[in-house]
Amino acid sequence: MSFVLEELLAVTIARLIRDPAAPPARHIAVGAASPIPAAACWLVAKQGAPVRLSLLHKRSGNPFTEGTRELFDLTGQGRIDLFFLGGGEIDGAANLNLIGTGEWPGTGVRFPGSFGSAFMYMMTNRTILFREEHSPRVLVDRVAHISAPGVSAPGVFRRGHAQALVTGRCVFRFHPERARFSLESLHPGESVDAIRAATGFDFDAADDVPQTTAPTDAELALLRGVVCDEMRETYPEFCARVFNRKSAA
Amino acid sequence: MSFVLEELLAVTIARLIRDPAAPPARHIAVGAASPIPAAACWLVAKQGAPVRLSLLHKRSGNPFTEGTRELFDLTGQGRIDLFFLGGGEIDGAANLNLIGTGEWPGTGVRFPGSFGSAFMYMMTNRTILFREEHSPRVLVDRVAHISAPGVSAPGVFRRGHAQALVTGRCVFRFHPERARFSLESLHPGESVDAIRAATGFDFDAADDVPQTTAPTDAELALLRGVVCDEMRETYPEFCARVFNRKSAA
Amino acid sequence: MTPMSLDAMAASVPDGALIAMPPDNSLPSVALAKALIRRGVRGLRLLGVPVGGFAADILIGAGCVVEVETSAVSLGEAGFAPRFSAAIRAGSIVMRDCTCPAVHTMLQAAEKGVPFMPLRGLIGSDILAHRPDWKVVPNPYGEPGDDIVLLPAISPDVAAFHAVMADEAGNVWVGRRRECATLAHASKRALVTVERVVPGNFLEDENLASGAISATYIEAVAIATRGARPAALLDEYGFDAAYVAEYARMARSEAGFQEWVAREVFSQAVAA
Amino acid sequence: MTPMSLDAMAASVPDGALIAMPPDNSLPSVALAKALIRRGVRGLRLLGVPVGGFAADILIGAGCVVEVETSAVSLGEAGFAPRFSAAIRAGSIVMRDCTCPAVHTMLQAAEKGVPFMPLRGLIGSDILAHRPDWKVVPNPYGEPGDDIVLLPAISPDVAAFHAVMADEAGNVWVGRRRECATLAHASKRALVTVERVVPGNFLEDENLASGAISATYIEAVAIATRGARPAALLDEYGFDAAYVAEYARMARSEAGFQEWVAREVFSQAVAA
Repeated sequence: MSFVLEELLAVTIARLIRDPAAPPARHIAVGAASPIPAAACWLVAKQGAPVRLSLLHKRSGNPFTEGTRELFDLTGQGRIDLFFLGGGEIDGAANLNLIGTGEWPGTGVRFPGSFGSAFMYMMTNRTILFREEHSPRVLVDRVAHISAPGVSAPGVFRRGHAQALVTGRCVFRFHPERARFSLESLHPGESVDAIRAATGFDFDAADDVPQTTAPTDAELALLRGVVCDEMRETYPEFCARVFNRKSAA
Repeated sequence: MSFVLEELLAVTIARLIRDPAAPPARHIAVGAASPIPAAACWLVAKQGAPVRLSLLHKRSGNPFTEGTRELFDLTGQGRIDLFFLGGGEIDGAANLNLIGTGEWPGTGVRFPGSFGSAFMYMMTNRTILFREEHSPRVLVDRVAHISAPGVSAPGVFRRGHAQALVTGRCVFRFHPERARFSLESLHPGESVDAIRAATGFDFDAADDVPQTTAPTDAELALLRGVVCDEMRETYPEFCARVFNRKSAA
Repeated sequence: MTPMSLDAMAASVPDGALIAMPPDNSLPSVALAKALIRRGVRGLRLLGVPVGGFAADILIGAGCVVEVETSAVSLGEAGFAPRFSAAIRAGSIVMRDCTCPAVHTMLQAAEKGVPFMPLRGLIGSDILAHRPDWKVVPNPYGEPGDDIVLLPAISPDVAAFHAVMADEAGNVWVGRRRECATLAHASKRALVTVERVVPGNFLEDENLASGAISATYIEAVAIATRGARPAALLDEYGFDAAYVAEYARMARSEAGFQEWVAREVFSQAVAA
Repeated sequence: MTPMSLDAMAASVPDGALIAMPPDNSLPSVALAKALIRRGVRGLRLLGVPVGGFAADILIGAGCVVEVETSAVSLGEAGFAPRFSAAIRAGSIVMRDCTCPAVHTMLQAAEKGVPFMPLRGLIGSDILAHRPDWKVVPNPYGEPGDDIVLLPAISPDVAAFHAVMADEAGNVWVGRRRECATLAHASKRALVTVERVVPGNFLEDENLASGAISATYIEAVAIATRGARPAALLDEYGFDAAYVAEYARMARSEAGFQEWVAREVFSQAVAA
């Protein structure tokens, strides 16, 4: 069955979530404006994994009864196993910049701000980095400002790190022990050389980097069916565009 | 009009609450098992003072929506102007013992415990001490254990102190600058000598200590009427005994 | 969400657990306390949130408890807690005196995932002097001489309380008794008895959501009708003063307490 | 409780106040923000709880703000906040970058009446490096090398948000949006716009009490129908994405913003 990039990305993220080598993802929180990670989480749930999803910006049935503080308290307690982060800039040591470029506080391009990243990145058991744009502008050698650090000094309390960075062109695996990415798989039509040219940071690559596994028919059926059903209230435009399902409202 | 001791005590406490020399009592909290202080507060309110009463153990219409923590948070914010405390032992420096006698933690007589006193006594703008029993057993030279200190060392953050100690036999005023009580007034039938004999701590007394002012007819009418109406849900036995008003329930 | 039986819930509490419970004005699960006595649990460390009431006294009287951390144990209008007082006198329990806001603060620290939180007051109290785990430090935002107390986070092994109801998703509803929410957040396991299980999901209802505790914190729910008795349950039922007064009278002696326990905890009619 | 007019409420906010507001998903009073622009308030220091949204951007655009402390300013799906971005580029506001849980923590410290609270994370972030008021200390309960960040209490001069309703006693109801409660507790003055005033007292109703904020924290209430618009209000009304998208488009330029303000803030028809 043919598929669009968003479907490939959702399926790829879902496989990372289920990665048996990673710590279990019993409770996943998904932030605002993250339809592809949300689709990946719903896919995992609809595939039968015993996962609790807390969708932060769900208006009806919002998971939190203590206000916006509760996500951070939950994470402080160690109850959030997986979170998603992106960045205006991401560098080769998995540092994130959500502040801006130029002098502090972003006199070049100012990004909206760091939200909870300086806390969540360190206190969540693992993080999947997701940024669809794969360009030297976003994937830089060294971020202008570190909103949230990719690794921490010995002794600093930290529960987890980036597991992987998923872009519109490839998947990088992160290795916190050496603070470097390695190229895990290439999306259709990509090559290692093309990725090197589009990436501002150095990374490791095996001689033979596999293709990112395509979605199966079963995965696509779930995405376009029950996953889309769950997502339409929160992401009506995404569902209309990607799954061709117009909102009834 | 004739009156009972409880009515005298309630009226006396009400006058201390309204004392124009004391910091204003805009918000008063009243703990469990305190019907006489509660009556005093309701009397002040029914006399028209703009006071907010938070009755901690009121079951219907409990003032707190954040659980039992809220009283202490309110007090931490400096929003509680007046609180009431008692003590298994109270000494001449206004130290309170709600722990017990004998070795720690009260191997002689063990009192129930200190509740929030170690915090409330220091963080409330003022405290009225109330203990109906006036005996050398309760009013001691030096408490066996300090649950909450009467005064604090310079530099220690403290908002207020005891304003007065009201017993079944007299009213003492507290002077935090010298950490001593002075005898303010004698209830009917009492003398300075009798008070000295019944009090384990030394205190100051003028040559001519006045009588505690008797309740006026207007005060008694309020107490027996609208004040009793407000108190019957929380203190049915007290209202039946003191005001001779049986509960309808 | 499938409720478990009250006895299975009691069986899931291991000997030696640090168990936290609210007092009589704040949704205690007296039903679970009685079930724990029937199960014969031993070595409990009991945390009063922030004080202990009827349930604490019967657990102490039944020999289930080796240590109590609390700001008080009291039967309220019925007076001193008789088995607690007797245990202190006998030296048969370790007592860690606390102050109410300190209990809340230590639980809030665990709720927030920080190792400590500061609290004002306390300086000059012998309670502080007997708590080597509480530290006095200079306030880093204050003037010289402005010391402040730091309290360590406390994360109970088990939180036990009685909610009005649970829903199909396993959320429980405690209304304005939000100390139960903080307790559930701070604890490793929350065991909740309820009056009833209702259809639907409290989190989908704006009126009920703010009084709910999310199922993410709740390990298990058991139905125990009138499970807070003799304590009151919000607007569901009132305080049974006569029951507590009779207990207070009988439990003055060990023999009287044993007679009370045999009748009120172990007799089949009551246990059912 | 007698509501005041929206304009009188805006007039009560002094120039230079530290004003705290929630973002678009959390009951902002856009009505009060517009009234503040009409009043011509100047020199506001704005605290986003924990981020800023539409209301923050229009106040910045209208020149009411000299300083912003927040974890982000964003229009959500409609993209970057255009007047915030322009002000940062122009250097016309002081920006104090924060992180969401730090805002909550600083308000919780004020709520609790302590001078600071610790927070995990943050170490290694340049946000911390630019906050001289945040202190890194050794965790007194930790191993050597385990540093932790202390954050000072923050007590806004004014808390401003939009509740669903107020009652006769002056309590307001925000449902599960408890960050508004923490904000009210922490602030010197809470100014609340509401859709409506209803009879009775929320604290007397077990179902409503847990979503209420007690009148003891609320200085004034003003009725502002649809006062959160274009933000959503719980289950009362949804997010007006088209309104925000049009704003985002017009406010890309200063001239476009001025045109938008003239039409949407100053025109009598809208202000009424």
